[in-house]
Amino acid sequence: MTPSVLVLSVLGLAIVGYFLGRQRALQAAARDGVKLHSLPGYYGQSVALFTAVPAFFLLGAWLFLQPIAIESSISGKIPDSAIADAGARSLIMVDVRRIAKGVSLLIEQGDVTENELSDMSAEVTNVRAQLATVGVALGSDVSPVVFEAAKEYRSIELSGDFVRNIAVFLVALGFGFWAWARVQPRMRARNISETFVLALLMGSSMVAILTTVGIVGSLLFESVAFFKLYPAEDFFLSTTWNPQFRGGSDLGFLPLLWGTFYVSFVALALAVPIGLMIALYLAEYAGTTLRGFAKPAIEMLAGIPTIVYGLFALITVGPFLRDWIAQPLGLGTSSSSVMTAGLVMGVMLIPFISSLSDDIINAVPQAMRDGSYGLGATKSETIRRVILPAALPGIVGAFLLAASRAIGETMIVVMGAGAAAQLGLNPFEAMTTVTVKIVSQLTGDTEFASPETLVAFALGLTLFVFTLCLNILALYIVRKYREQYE
Amino acid sequence: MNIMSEAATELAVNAQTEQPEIKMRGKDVCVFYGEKQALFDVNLDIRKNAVTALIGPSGCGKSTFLRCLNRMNDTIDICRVSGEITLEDENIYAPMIDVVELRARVGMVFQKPNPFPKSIYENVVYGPRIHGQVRSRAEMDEVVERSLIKAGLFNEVKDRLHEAGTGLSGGQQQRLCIARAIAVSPEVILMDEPCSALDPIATAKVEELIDELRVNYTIVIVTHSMQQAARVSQRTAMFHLGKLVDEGPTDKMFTNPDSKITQDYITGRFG
Amino acid sequence: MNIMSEAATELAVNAQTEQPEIKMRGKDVCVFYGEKQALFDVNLDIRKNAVTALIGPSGCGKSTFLRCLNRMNDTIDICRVSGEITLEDENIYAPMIDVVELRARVGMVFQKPNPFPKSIYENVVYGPRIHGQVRSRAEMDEVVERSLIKAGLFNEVKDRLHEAGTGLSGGQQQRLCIARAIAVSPEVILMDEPCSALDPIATAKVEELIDELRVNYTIVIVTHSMQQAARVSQRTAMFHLGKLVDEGPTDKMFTNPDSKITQDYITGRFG
Amino acid sequence: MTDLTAETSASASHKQNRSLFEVGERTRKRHASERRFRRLGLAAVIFGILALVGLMASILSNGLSSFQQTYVAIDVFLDPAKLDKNGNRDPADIQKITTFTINPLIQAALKKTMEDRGIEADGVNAKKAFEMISKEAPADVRRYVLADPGEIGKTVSFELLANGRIDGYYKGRVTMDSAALDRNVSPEQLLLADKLKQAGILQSRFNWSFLTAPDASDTRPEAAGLGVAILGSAYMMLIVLVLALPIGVAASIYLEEFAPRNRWTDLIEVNISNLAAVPSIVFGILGLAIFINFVGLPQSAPVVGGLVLTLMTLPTIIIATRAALKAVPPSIRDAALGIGASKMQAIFHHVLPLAAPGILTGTIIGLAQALGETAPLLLIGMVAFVREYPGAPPEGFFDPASALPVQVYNWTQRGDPAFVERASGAIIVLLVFLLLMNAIAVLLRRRFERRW
Amino acid sequence: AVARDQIQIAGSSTVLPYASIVAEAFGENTSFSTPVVESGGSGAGRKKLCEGVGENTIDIANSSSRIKQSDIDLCAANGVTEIQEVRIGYDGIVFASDINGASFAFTPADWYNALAAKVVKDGALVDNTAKTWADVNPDLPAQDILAFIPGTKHGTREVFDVKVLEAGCEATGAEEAFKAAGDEKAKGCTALRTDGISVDIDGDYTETLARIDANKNAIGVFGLSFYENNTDKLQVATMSGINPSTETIASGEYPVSRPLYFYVKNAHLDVIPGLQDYIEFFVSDEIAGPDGPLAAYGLVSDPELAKTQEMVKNRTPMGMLN
Ligand SMILES: Nc1ncnc2c1ncn2[C@@H]1O[C@H](COP(=O)(O)OP(=O)(O)OP(=O)(O)O)[C@@H](O)[C@H]1O
Ligand SMILES: Nc1ncnc2c1ncn2[C@@H]1O[C@H](COP(=O)(O)OP(=O)(O)OP(=O)(O)O)[C@@H](O)[C@H]1O
Ligand SMILES: [Mg+2]
Ligand SMILES: [Mg+2]
Repeated sequence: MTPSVLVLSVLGLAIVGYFLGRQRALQAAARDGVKLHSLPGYYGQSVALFTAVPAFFLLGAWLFLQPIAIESSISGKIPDSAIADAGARSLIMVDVRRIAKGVSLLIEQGDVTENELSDMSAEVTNVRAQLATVGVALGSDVSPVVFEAAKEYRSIELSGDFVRNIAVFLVALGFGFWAWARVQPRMRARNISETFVLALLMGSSMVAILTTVGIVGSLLFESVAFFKLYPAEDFFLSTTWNPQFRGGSDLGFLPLLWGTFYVSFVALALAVPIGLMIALYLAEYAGTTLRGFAKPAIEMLAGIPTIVYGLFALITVGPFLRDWIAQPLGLGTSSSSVMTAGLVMGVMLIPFISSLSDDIINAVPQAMRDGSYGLGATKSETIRRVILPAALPGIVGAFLLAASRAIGETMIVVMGAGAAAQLGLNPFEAMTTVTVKIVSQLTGDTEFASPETLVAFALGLTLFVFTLCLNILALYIVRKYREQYE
Repeated sequence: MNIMSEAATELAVNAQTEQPEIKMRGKDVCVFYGEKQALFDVNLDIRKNAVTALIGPSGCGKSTFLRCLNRMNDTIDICRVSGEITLEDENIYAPMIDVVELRARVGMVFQKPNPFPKSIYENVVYGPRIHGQVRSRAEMDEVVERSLIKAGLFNEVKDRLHEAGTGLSGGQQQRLCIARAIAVSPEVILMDEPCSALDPIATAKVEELIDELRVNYTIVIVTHSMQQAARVSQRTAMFHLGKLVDEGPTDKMFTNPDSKITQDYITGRFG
Repeated sequence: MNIMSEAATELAVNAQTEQPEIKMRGKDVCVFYGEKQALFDVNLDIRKNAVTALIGPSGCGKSTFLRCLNRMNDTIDICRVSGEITLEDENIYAPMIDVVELRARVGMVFQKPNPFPKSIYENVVYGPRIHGQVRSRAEMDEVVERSLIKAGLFNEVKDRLHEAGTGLSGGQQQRLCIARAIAVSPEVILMDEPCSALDPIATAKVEELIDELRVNYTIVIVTHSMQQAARVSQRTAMFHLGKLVDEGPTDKMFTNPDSKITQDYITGRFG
Repeated sequence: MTDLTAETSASASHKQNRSLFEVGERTRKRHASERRFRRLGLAAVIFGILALVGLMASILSNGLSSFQQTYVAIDVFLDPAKLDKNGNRDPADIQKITTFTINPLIQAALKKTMEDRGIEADGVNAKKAFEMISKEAPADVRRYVLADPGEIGKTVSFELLANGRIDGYYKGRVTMDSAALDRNVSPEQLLLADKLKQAGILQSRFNWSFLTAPDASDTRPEAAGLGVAILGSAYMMLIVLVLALPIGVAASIYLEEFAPRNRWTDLIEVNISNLAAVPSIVFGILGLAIFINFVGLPQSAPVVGGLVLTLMTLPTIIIATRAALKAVPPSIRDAALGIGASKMQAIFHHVLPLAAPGILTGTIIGLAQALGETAPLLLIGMVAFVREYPGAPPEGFFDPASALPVQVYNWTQRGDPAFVERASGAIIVLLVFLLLMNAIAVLLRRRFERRW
Repeated sequence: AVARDQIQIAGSSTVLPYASIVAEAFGENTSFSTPVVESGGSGAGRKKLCEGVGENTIDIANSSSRIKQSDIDLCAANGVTEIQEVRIGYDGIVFASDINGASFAFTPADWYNALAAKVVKDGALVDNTAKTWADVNPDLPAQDILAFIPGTKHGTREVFDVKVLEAGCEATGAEEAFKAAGDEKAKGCTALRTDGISVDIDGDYTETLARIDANKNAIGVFGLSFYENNTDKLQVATMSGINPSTETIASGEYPVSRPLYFYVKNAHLDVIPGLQDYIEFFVSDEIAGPDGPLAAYGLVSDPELAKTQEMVKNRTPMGMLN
């Protein structure tokens, strides 16, 4: 019985438990003439939960621990001599597992019977070829020791699985029966199942934490490898970014960070005022028709794939800025520039600012407006002097979300700002950002284990820490200024 | 407190014997919220330098009438006003009227204290600043001090003028709102249940303040508390179901009202 | 209306002469919101099948006490309650008490009518359904009809039971909320200023209803209106600054209260 | 009236009054600034809408033509001598015929058709004329033959794709001038195409296969379609919806309604908003490390893409859902609690339905973001050339597939300019997807809102 | 689980077009599924190849440069011991400008003198100040220098560095000057000026083309096949007098080209259906030969294709890197 079948059967048991529990509660209530504490369904649920949850826990733990246990026992039996020539012990174990799996497949498909298997030995049979027929790839031919280990692995696993199935069933039945037997009208069945739901909700909120752990974990390992190859102080303090194919690269983080800031700054300098004006206009001035049409229309801007913006920057905005602004002013002849990427990205960010701010502005209590109008202020005075300050913490939140997007954006920067990492002030020069370099170093043609590729992980991690600090700061700001009204 | 309210009544009696000067006047005021009519032909004179109390059961249109007096109802889209309301004989609903200036002359204090989320100083100076009544720092300081003194708040907050207005207690906040209204030197101050969110001690303070302000300003106050109306007002108007049912000197209204409804309401038969 | 409230007073007098049965009892109840103490050692008995009115100036702790009676205060994180409150001699703050069951027995009606945004039918049937009191469609129909009749709303809404409860007028909504509370057959109904958002006519209807409900339920009502307290309640408790200052039969409280504070409050010296 | 005003103002005690009808200089300025502010706001709104219109116009003008395609209608003789040398119609043998074998058949067919219709091909030899037909054509014929070997020996009419350059000629992408410089097409070929068109052999019609066909290699832009990408995107969106929505809502409920306010929940909160700021490629790195290398899920599979995009959209959904939950008036919770509902019941029965519109909005924003994302897919192998349709779910979730943004990304990188048009067409499809999702959300929201 | 029925290929985006042409033809002409060809870069492709043996790892890595020892080590550490190296042909790298602009005939020295940070002037290394191509070489048009060269992520850049810049460095004598100045490996040869005259393109050739469209006087670096698809927009420059074409590159006359490879994991050969057929199909004369579709698309056919075919047939794993 495979784990999935096992899961399904436990689920089946749980469903049966549900109906039995429900029925028992109803019967007991009728017999004793007492009122049920909870709705009958909750009694069913509690029985079902007790049937399934402990069993699943056991199964999960078993699935996790059994391979570890078998592995250590088998691996101890493989003589060192078998390992010396074939690489590390763990590699051998990978082969053992794979062969065991393949053998099971062979038997499943009827190519080999159990008896034939016990007679089979690696010297006589070409195990590798035979396994290939069922789609199991092996790196090399199978040595007898390994094959024997695999057979043993398989047999231990089979018996382990057998015991597991029995145990899981027993646990399901046992707990289920216990819960069923416990069912009586005064039992707080609802509380039991709600506690379980609460645990589920709590678990869901843990996904965010796990994701973070996963991200840090998957970045950290390669980052460490990077810092072994490349000095950290050069990475953090050097002002040149110049990867080379044959090593000796300069991988300074600063120009990228500067580019990130510069481009984001330009983008936000466009998006924040325009987005805010849109929000104010829609919230305070616009009639319902305009609002009903303009709000979703502007939100569409956020849904257009960024590659479209990128092409727009590359083909239209870049040359326009160069021909009409940069060249006449003598600021350069580059069509890809911080300005190009920033402006186009700004357009993309408008809805982030406008939509969120709109909600926040609407949430400013009417009393604030009344207070101001009552003093004879005009609408714009009220907006500028009362509503905006009151909505500021929320707007900071919107700003931060937009800033996050700006920092994380790739396509627009690649096509709009170019790929040149440099520290400069001229907004009409090409620059690049951290995210762009993460993508390009990761998908480049350099060898993977070189600092030129691994730097992507270090960049990702650094950026992660950076945005984390930004967010903590934001939380602090919002906390500090929140609840001024209410 | 008793002494004070008695004094007020006395003053009111005096005021009545003089030639009454009319500050604002409502003529056949009807108000509609969309389809629904909230006020029916209200005719009411507001006397200068007196406190006029609007009383009546919930939903009878007190707030609606009050908000007509400085056109705060304009902010409600569906609200339409017909009839005429004059401030010193100028119709405030005339098309050429500038609402902004109207509201500078007819200030308002609301039920829930609503200080701006700014410092106390900024709260007070806000009105004068937008109306260009203050220019220099010194002028501002002066306006702030004067208004807070008038509102009886200065001593309590003089050391923390630059702290947030929202950090004050409810009663202080309401007095700050009054100071804010006073700061633009209005002629009329409208108050919509200014004490209903306050505790008794704060209420007493605000009532005292209203009595003092009467000397310089014309005050219209909406209240649910008959007691409060009796304590602070010289004239009382009784609304019921959108109609003005009775109006007159407060002491007469509370002792010998003309209409049966007023009598029933005051003696607690309903409301 | 007058006749009704007089009848109520008469009944109350009768009730007093009998041996009073205590439904709920507060013993040394103290409530803290974080650091701030909102109630100080309140000892109050709630009599069965009577209407108890809680009066007092704003912020004195009426709502706080009321919400202690069915542990609605549990929803406020910072709120701590000490002392003992019993329902039929069981301490409702005992650790093993199931709040949900308590609230089924002690229902609540709020200041602002808050029907669920569902049909009238769904509104009423929700409580019985989650408590497993109804199973069949017929039972549900019956509960809905019975509750709405008791709440005096049935005739007005019987043709539109499946329309939104939020589409009713304020007074109807409040009566719907009462019907909703009645539907689970509670023993005690708590009402926090149930009429303060209603117009006089709706208020009269609700008051009438409260008087009728007294026969089957124990009712505790918070009100700001002395008149209302006088009209509907048999017993009145006066709170001031978090303390219970006076308690007794309503007619005595309104004619000859023990404490000076009550007298001042009732005669409108403050509040 | 002015007289009266003068009189009253004279009697005013503390200041002189102006008539309300005289508007002061300062007030006039304030009104002017009011108007300016208002206009500025309107201008901002118009700017936003214009930006949208501009982007839409450029996408549509570039991409709409990809829904038209030029075809060549010819009768091909399925020569048994070439297709079935043994003459026994053995499927195993026929399986061995290659497109290289079929090429001459089509070439001959074209030549014959032209001769029959009396079309002169000045300066275009048979081979050059054959080049005007897509390289996809022999594959079409081969598929036809394999599907029905009985047809061998008959003459069958085929509608074959025209070459991308010829197609481009009728879409204005290729001109006589550019053809003169172009190594892949000559002006003579274009002239011939005109003649064929006149004869009705060449025809343009709506291009269904753009929506259904799989991707094609760089040499046949005219055959490239979005079938696999649409399936892949649909599968991924399904996974994202099924996972991100419940997890996101559950997490939000916990954080908003149950979690105590302490350092731990602060940490979760900061974490969530920080995850919203993590560049999407980092999620790709995570997906590769966890789902492929650690869990052992297959490469290029929608299931992995869906999981990665789920993690990516979760923060958006959680942030929006929390805001929606916060906006539900507390009186509703009180009402439910007041009649003895448990907190869980109050939330699931009353709060959640009321928050549904807000949750939907957040979900749609999240899905839109996920739908348009390429970078994370790069690392898990979905930015790929995939020609086989994934199977039906659930197994299909584990088959290789690409996605709409991936197709856009791939096509913009290819050498043949015909792919630019395809990429814009793919963007249109993507936007239609988005609009569809939005429309569904609007409909659902209506349903929920009606219950207010 | 039964083995997946599609071959999985990953790696270089330069090889991707060729691989997808072959994959398409393979799927069309056999009963096997069409292989899945991922792009994502040579480095990532080789890393994926070396991730281990098994179904959820790829079978073939495309690469625009030779595998590195570090990759082989990684493979070995993960149990991937046998890898075949298949050279599929050569990729020509051409220099092209807008079709309506001036024509160019370059030498590596011109490029070096135009783009290098330091050039030799009168025997001394000085900062590069050339503004126009005529400043570099009087025979070239007096057009402002603006070059779009592949970014450092691209394998093409390596070829550009070696075959053009370093060649030019040597030709102009700058290499000696660097060595004389203590730069042992003459790393200065590949240091480019940073004043915006040389622009790195991290994107692909379409981006370079779009940039030339926007900057009509610029010169871009392209792959031969890309150029051949866009002859109506681009004109190609000669290098050292040789016009780039599949013939001149195959014969070795045109200097700037590089071999393209793919690497096959032998352990998967009999496991993944069609894998062996696919690689044989790939290197067959019909496909990779001078008249095959790959050559038609611009891949320069490998003159030693027969050797490769032999090797593929024998499944000869690659030996040590030399
Ligand atoms: N914005 C509005 N839209 C629609 N109807 C309104 C609005 N404001 C008030 N009304 C209606 O107008 C009538 C009068 O309301 P108003 O607020 O003036 O009463 P009120 O006497 O101030 O009552 P309260 O004592 O409760 O404040 C009521 O029936 C009310 O429902
Ligand atoms: N959630 C809360 N957090 C903190 N303090 C509270 C909270 N609710 C009430 N209080 C405080 O507890 C005290 C008593 O409040 P309560 O609401 O019980 O008064 P009340 O008598 O009902 O007043 P009102 O007549 O205005 O309803 C007040 O000082 C109030 O500020
Ligand atoms: Mg009011
Ligand atoms: Mg209260």
